[in-house]
Amino acid sequence: MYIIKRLFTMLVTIWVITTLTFIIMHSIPGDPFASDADVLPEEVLENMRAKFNLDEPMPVQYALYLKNLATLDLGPSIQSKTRDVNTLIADGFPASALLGIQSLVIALVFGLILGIIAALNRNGIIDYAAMAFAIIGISIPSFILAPLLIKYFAVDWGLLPVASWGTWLHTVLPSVALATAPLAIVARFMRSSMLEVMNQNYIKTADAKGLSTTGIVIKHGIRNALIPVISFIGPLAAFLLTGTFVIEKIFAIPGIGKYFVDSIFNRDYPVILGTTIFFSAILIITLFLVDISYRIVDPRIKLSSKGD
Amino acid sequence: MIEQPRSDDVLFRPVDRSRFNQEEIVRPSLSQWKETVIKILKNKLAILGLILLVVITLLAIIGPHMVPYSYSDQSLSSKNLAPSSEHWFGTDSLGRDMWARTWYGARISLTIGIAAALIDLIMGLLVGGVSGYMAGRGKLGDRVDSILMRIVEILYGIPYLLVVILLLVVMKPGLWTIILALSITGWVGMARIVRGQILQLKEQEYVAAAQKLGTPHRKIIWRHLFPNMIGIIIVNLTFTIPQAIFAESFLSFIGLGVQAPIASWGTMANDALGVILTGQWWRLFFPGFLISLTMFAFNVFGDGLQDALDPQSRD
Amino acid sequence: SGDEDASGDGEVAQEITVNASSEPPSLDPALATDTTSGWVIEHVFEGLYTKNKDGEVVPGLAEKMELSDDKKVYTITLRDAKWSNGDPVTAEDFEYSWKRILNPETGSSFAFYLYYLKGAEEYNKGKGSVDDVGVTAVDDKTLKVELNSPTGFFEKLLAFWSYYPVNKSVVEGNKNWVAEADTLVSNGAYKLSSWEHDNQLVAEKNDNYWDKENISMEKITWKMVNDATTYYQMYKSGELDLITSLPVDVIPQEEGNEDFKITPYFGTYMYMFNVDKEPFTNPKVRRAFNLAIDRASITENISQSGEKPAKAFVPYGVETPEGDFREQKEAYFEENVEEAKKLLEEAKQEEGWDELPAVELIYNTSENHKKIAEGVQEMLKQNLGVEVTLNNQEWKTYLDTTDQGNFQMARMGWIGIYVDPTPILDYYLGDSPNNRTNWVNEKYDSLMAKSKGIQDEAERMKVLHEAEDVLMEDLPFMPVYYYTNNYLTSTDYEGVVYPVNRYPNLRWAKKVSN
Amino acid sequence: MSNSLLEVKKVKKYFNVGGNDYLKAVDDISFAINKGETFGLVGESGSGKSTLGRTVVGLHNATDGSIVFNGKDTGKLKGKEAREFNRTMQMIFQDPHASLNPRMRVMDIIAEGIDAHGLLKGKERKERVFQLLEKVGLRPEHAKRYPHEFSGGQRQRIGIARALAVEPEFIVADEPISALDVSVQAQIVNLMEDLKKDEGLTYLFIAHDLGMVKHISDRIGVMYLGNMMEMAESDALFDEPLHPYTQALLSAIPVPNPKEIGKRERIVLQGDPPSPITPPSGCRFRTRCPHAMEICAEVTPEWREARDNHWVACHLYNS
Amino acid sequence: MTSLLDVKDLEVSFKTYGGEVKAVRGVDFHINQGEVLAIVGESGCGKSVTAQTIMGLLPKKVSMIKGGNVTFQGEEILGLPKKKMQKIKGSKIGLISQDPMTSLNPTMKIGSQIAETIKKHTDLPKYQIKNRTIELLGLVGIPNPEKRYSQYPHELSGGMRQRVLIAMALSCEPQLIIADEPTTALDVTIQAQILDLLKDLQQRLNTSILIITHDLGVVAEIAQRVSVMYAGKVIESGTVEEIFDNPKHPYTWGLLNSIPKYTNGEKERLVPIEGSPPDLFAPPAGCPFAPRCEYAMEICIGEMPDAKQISESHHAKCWLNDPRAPIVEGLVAAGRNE
Ligand SMILES: Nc1ncnc2c1ncn2[C@@H]1O[C@H](COP(=O)(O)OP(=O)(O)OP(=O)(O)O)[C@@H](O)[C@H]1O
Ligand SMILES: Nc1ncnc2c1ncn2[C@@H]1O[C@H](COP(=O)(O)OP(=O)(O)OP(=O)(O)O)[C@@H](O)[C@H]1O
Ligand SMILES: [Mg+2]
Ligand SMILES: [Mg+2]
Repeated sequence: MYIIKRLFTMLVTIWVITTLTFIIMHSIPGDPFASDADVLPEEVLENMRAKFNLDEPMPVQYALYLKNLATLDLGPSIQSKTRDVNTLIADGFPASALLGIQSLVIALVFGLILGIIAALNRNGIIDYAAMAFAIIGISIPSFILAPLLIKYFAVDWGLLPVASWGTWLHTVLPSVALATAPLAIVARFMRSSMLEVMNQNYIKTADAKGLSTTGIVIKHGIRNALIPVISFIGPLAAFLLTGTFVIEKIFAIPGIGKYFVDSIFNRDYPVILGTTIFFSAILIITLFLVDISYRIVDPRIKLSSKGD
Repeated sequence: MIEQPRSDDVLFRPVDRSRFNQEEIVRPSLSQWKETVIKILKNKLAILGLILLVVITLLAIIGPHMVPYSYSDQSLSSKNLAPSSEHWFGTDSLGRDMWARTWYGARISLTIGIAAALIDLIMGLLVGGVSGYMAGRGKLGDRVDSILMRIVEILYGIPYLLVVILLLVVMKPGLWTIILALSITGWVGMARIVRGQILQLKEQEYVAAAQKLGTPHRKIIWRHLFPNMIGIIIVNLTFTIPQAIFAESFLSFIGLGVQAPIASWGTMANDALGVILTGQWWRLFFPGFLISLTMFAFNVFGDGLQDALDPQSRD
Repeated sequence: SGDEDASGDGEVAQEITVNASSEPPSLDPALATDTTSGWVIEHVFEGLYTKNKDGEVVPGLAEKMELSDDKKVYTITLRDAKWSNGDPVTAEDFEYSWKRILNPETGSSFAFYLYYLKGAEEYNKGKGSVDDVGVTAVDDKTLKVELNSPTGFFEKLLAFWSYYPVNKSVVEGNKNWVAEADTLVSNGAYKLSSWEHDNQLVAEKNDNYWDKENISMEKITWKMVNDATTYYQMYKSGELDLITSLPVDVIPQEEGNEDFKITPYFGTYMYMFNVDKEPFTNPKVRRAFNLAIDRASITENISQSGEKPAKAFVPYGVETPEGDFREQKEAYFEENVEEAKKLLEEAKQEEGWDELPAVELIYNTSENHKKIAEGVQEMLKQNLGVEVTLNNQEWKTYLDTTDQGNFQMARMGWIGIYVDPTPILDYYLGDSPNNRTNWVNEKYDSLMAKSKGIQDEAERMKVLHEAEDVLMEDLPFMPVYYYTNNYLTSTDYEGVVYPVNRYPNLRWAKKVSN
Repeated sequence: MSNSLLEVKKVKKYFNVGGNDYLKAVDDISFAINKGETFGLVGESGSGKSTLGRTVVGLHNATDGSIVFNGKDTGKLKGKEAREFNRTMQMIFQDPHASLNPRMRVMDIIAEGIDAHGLLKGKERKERVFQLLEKVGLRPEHAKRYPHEFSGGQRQRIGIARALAVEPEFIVADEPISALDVSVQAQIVNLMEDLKKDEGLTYLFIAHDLGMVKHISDRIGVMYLGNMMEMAESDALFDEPLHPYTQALLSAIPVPNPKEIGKRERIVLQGDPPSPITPPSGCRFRTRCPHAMEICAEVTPEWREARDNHWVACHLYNS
Repeated sequence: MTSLLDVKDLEVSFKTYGGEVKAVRGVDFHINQGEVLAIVGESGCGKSVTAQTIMGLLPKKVSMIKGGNVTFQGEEILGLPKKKMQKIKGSKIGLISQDPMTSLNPTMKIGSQIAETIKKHTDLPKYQIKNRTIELLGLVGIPNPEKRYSQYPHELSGGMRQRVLIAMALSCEPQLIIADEPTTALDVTIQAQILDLLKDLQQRLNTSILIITHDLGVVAEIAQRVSVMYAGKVIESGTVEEIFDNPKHPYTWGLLNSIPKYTNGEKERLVPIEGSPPDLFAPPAGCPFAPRCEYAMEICIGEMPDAKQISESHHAKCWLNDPRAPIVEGLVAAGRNE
C-alpha cells in the first residue's frame, strides 16, 4: 500500500516536472531551427515544424506529448535526425551508467575510508592530509582536473588513453575525474559524522567487549554515521548515472550527459523533455531508495506516521 | 546521640559550622559563546583560517589599488607575461594585470560564495528542518514532508539550465541575478542532508523531553536538532562556497554572470583552461590557488568551530 | 599513431583517424544540413558531379550530360555504378531521392537547394504536385532534369550532397536505414563499416565504387571529440591524425610547425550596428567606430589564427575574370583614430548629444568572442573615449535577441555557402531575414537584384563591387576579420586535400610512414 | 469520580513489531488518580509501565482508549490548551542520559520549560535554576556544565529539576530515583512529598524499589504483561496482597540486613515470562501462577473490587 | 588468598575548561577470587569512573589517570597495550555499564550485540553463537528470546535493555564482572533472578564480582564485602556484617539511616544527609564529608584521616575512630525492617 502510494506520487511528480519543463522550455527565446547558416524560407520551416508537431497550438502539443509518453515513446529528436529520443537514451545510457557506477563506487569506498581514518586521527597528520585532499578535490572543478589528468597520465606519461571510449582503460581517467569531488565530500561528511558517533556511549560498550578499534568502527561506527553520506549520495547517484556533461565532453564519452545540455542549447524540445523525464525518474527512485535506506540504517527513523 | 569528649585536643573539638559556608564556587564559569570563542582561539589552525580569510578579504578590498593597473587595462604588447616585479601575478592573454584582476575577482567570488552559503543555510535548514521534523508527525506532518520533498524533487528534476535561460529573459545580468539564480536550487542538497539528519536525531529521547516541556517545534529544531548536526552543516557549507564560485562562471556562460571585463575567480579559471596546453601556469594558478586557499581557510575554521561547539572535546 | 600496425608485408596500413567533433546528426543526404554530416556523406556518397583534388567540379556518376538549347533541360546518362549492397545505381534512384527531399513530409531544411528544378518549390511548399517536379527517370540509365531558368552553376549544385541519391528500395524498406552502419547503403568511395554513436564512425573503401583505383586511403575513422583541449591532446598523443579548429591558446606555439596548416575560410567576422538605435542612427558614429579599432592587433594578439583584418565585407578567395574579387579593392577605409574622434564630435553636434548615448555590445558566449569584444571595448575606450559595456548570451537566445533588434552593437559571423560574393552580400539585403541591422538601402537591393540576372561574369562582378561600395559607404556594420581554418595533420600523411569551406577530403591521402 | 485529576480509560498501546505482529505493551488499562495523590505503579520489567506513563503524558498515541486530564480528553486538545497541558503534566524520564541534550548546558536544559512557556527571564530564570539544582542536591555551578560531565545519579536529578521547573500539577515519574544513593533518594522523595503537600502536586510514580513505592504512594497499581493486576491503598497492598503476582513480588524484596538473608521465604516464580506479542489466554499470569486453575486459561478474570478500594483481577477472588 | 583485582591509590581527573575535576582521588580496594565486593556511595562520588578506569574506557582526550595501579591477576593493566587489553576486556573482565539505553548501539539488533562479544572471544561456530545468545537472553529473564534477538534497543523496556547489558557481560563467563548498578531498572523478582544468576556464576565458576549499587538490599543479598565511597575516596570498607552492624563512618550511618522503614500508618519523613557533597573541582583538603557531618571536628577541616584499621577486614577513614576523638554513641544500623 505504502509502495503503491509512493509509486503514484512518483508519477505525479514526474508529470509536474514534465509540465513545468514543457512550459519553461517553450517560454524561453530561441527556435530549434534557427541557426547562423541561413535563415530558411518560411514554408520549409513550416514543413519541419509540422514534422515535429510544432505547428500545433501549445495545448495540443502538450496533449500529444503526454499521449506518446503514456506509451513510453519520448518522440523524435530534432537535432539528431536519425535517432529518436528513446534510442538516444538507450544508446548512451550504458556508458554513462558504467562511468557513474564506477565513480560512485570509487567515491564511496575511498571517501568512507578516508573520512573514517581522518576521524580516528582527529587533528593528526592523516586528518590534515585527508583534509588537504578534500580541499583540492573540491576546489579543482572537473573541467580543470580532467584536462590535467589527461595531460599527465595520458599525454606526458602515456599510461592511459587520452579520451574516447572502448576498453576499460578508457574509463579510468573519467571515473577518477568524476569521483574526486564526491569522494572529497563523502570523506568530509564521514569524518564529521564519525566524530559525533565516536563520542557515544555505545562505542564505550563495544570497547568494553574487547573489540579492536577497527572492529568498533566497522560494526558500530560506520552505520550510525552513515545518514549524511546517504543523503548526499542519493541525488548524486542520479546525476552520476545519467552522465555528466563536462566529463563526457572532455573525455568524448558516448553517454547521455551531453544531451541534457546540448538539447537545451539546441532547443531540441523532445530531447529536453525526454532526458528530463528519464533523469527525474532515476532521481525519484534514488531518493526513494535513500528514504528506505534511512530506515534500514537506523531502525528508529520513522518516515510516516503509519504504525507509529 | 551523646558525645563524650575523650581528650582536650583542640583539633578534636566540634567544628565551628560557619566555617563551612565560606567555601564558595571556585570554578570560573564561562558563557557558552565565550567558551566557544576561547576554544577557537586556542585552535591554531582555526586561527590560521581566520587570518587567511581576513587577509583575503583585505586584499580583495585594497589589492586592486596596490598596482598602477586597473583590472581592465589592456596592453596587448605585454600579454601572457610571467609573474615579475612589474606584474606580481603576471598578465593574461590580453595583457591585463593578473594581480588587479585576481583581487578584483575576489570581491565578486567571495560575495557570491558567501551569499550562496547564506542561502544554503537559510533555505536548506528551513526546508530540511521542517520536512525532517514533520515526517512521521501525524497525517499533516507526513503531508508537509511529502510536499516539501516533492518540491525538492521537482527543483532537482527541472533542468537548471532551462530555468537559468528563462531568468536571462526576465533579469538583467549582474550580481543579484547570479545570487537569485543560485538561490533557486542551490539549497536543495543542504535541505536533503538536513532532513536526513533530523530524521535520525528527532528520535532521541531528549527531543521527546523537549516536546513534553512544551518547547515549540521551531525551537526544538533550532535548539536541539541543529546544534547536534552542526558538523555536517559546516561541512556542507564549506562545499557550497567553491561550488558557487564555479557556478558563477557557468552562469556567465549563459549570460547571467558579471559582464566582461569584470573578473571573477571562476571565469578567470575558466578562461585560463588553455594554459594546461601552453604552460602559462600563472593564469590558472592564481585564481585556482586562491579558491583552494579560501576553501582551506573555511575548512579549518569550520573544523575549529565544530570542535569548539562540541562540548565533549576539551583539547 | 592511432591506427593499427602496418600490414604484414611491411607496407603502411592506409588508415587515418580524424576528428569529426560530434556525432553527425544525419548521414541521410536529404536531411543533412551541417558540415560534419557533409564530411562523412561526401566520402560515402557520390552525386552526379563531384569535386576533384583541385576542387574542380567534375562528373561523378554522370557519364554524359546534355543541355537543351533553352539551357533548361538536362539529359543525363549515368555511368555503371553500384550501391554498396551490390544494387545498381539507377536513374530511378535519383528521381526518387530528389522528390523525397522535396516532399514536405520529409521536412528537409535543404530542400530549397532544389528549387532550381521546375515545380520543386511549389511541391515543397505544398502548392504543387509531385508529378510536376522536373525530374524523371527516362530509363535505368537516363535522367531528365527540367529547371525553372537557365542556371550556370547547376553542375556545382549537382556536386552538393542534397542532390546525392539514396537507394530507393533500401530507404523504402527500412525507415531507420540511415541510423546504423549495417543498414546504411551508399554509393561513394567508402562504405560505413561501423558506427558507434557519439563515439566513432569507421568507413572503409567501397569495393563497388566505380573509381576505386584512384582511392588511396583504405580506412577512415572519425572520432567524435568535441572538446578542443581533448582532441588537441589526442593529436599530440597520436590518437588522432588530423584535427581542425585548434584551441586558440596553442596556435602561437604550433605556428611554423610542419604539421600546422592555416587555410582561408570564406566568411567575415563582424559587429552589426542597429541603425535604428542611437547612437548608430548616425552614420558618422558607425564610421568612427570602424576607424577607431586596430584590426591587425586583434588578429595578431587575440584571435591569433592567421586571420586577415577585414576592411570590406566579401572575403578573399573569389576568382573573377580580373583576379581575386577582394584584391581589386582591399580596403574601404583606413583606421585612423584622429579622424574617428573628429567624426564622433561631428556626430554629437549633428545630433545634439552632449554625451554619446550609452553603448552596449553583445556577443554570443565563447571565450574567443569574449576576448575580441574585450579588446574592442578597450580600443574604443582608449581611442574614442567611449565606454562600451559588454553583454553575452547563450547562442539561441542571442539569435532571438538580435532577431528582435534588441541590440545596439552585436557580434556576428557570416560564411558564404559557396565561394561567391552573392551569398555574402545578400546578407544585408533589405528583406533578408539575416539582416538584423534594420539598414535598408534600395540602391543596394536593386544592384544585388541586377547582379543576379547578369550572365557575364566580369559584368556581374562589377555590379557586385558597386553594391559593396554602397554598403561600405553606409557601414551598417563593422567588419573585423576574414575567417581562417587551421589544421594539424600528422606528417605521416600526404595528399590530404583541404577544400575551401569544407572539411578535408581524405580519399586521396596516403600514409607514408608510421 | 468527580475529583479525579487523571482518568485513564481502557487505554491500549500496541507496537507493530514487523508484519502483522503487534506487541501489546499496554492492554486495556483503566484507573484514576485524584488530585494530590501519589499513585505508585510497580510491576514486572517490561510489563508496560513506561509505555503507560508515556501514553499518559502524550508521548505515545494510545492505540485505543482515552486519557482524561482535568476533565478534558488529552487526545483532543488543541492550541493553547495543548500547550497548557504540556506544562501542567510533566514527565521524569527513565533514561536520564538519553533524555538530556548533549549540547546544552544544564542551565538551559533545566530552564527549557521555563523558556518554552515564557515563565521567567534573565536573572530570575537563573535564580530559579540554581534553586532547583540545590533542591535536587546539586550545586549552582553545575548549571554551566554539560550532561556528559555528570554521573548517572546527577543526570537523573537534572531530569527531575527540569520537570519541576515548570511547576506542573501532575508528574509522571518513571523510576526517578533508581540511580540515586539512598541518602539522595531520601532527599528527593522528601522534596516530592513537600511539593505534594504544599502545592498539591499529583504523581504517577513508577518504581521498582517497593520500599520507596510503599513509602511515597497513597495507592499502588501492580502491572503484569500489559495488564493491571491489582490496585489498592499502599498499606493494604503490602499487608494483604491479593494477587499471586503481587505476593510473589513482595516476597522478593531484598532486605538491607545481611542477617535476615535466607530467613524469609521467597516465592519463586516458575517458568519464563510469556511474550507480550502472543500473551496467554485468560489470565496473563496463569502460566507462572502457583495457584493456576483451569478457568484461568479460559476466562479473563474480571477487574473487580475484591475488598474495599482494593481491586484485583484474579479468579481466586471470584466469589 | 590471592586477590584477583587490586586497585591502589587510583587517581583520575577530568579536564574541563574550568580546570580539573578530580573525580577519583586515591581509591583503594581489592577483590579476591570468587568474592563479591559491593561499592556503595554518594551519587557522583566516582564509582563509575573507577569502573571505567579499570576497563580502560575513559575518554582519552579529556581524562587523566594521575596515579595509582590496577592489577588484575597480578598484572598491571593500567596502560597495558591496546591489543593485550582487548584480550582481557569482555572475556576476562565483563562490564555491565550503568546507562542501559545509551550503552546499546541503536542501529544494531540486540542479539548481534551480544553475539559479537562471544564471536570475538571464542571460536564457536555461528549457529552456536546464536544459540548461546538466545540462551543468555533467556537466562537474564527476557521472555521470547528468539523474537527479542532481532529487536533493536529502542523496542525494549528499560529493564530489558539492562538485562541485555548483563547478558553481554556474562557471555564469555569472565573471571571478573564489574556491574555498575546492574539492577536499578529491574523489578524485584527479576532482580532476585539476576542476583541468583550472579551468585550461581560466583559459586560455579568462582567468578569475582564488583558490584556498584545503591540498593543496600542488594548489597546485603549478594556481597561479602562492602566499600563505601565518598567524594572520590573509599571512606570505609569491611564485610557486609561489619558495615551494616558496625559502621564506623558518619556517612555510612547517614546512608543506612536514609532507607525508608517498612512501617504502616503515619509515614515518617525520610532522613537524608543534609547538605551536598563537595565539588570535586576543588575538593577540600580535609575530610570531604566534614561539612555535612554532625560530628565534624576542627581536625576534619584540615586533614584527611588515614584508614583506621578496625578489624582485620574493616577500616574506616574518620577522625572519630581516633583515640583522641569523643565517643559517639547511639548509632543505629539503620534501614532494618523490625
Ligand atoms: N567527562 C567528565 N568530565 C568532567 N567530569 C566528569 C566526567 N565524567 C564524570 N565526571 C565527574 O566525576 C564524578 C564521578 O562520576 P561517576 O560517574 O564516577 O559517579 P558515580 O559514583 O558513578 O555516581 P552515580 O552513582 O550517580 O552513578 C562526578 O562528579 C562527575 O561530575
Ligand atoms: N518502540 C517500541 N517498539 C516495540 N516495542 C516496544 C517499544 N517500546 C516498548 N516496547 C515493548 O513494550 C513492552 C513494555 O515496555 P515498557 O518500556 O513500557 O516496560 P516497563 O514496564 O517500563 O519496563 P521496565 O521496568 O523494564 O522499564 C516491552 O515488551 C517492550 O519491549
Ligand atoms: Mg520502563
Ligand atoms: Mg555511576
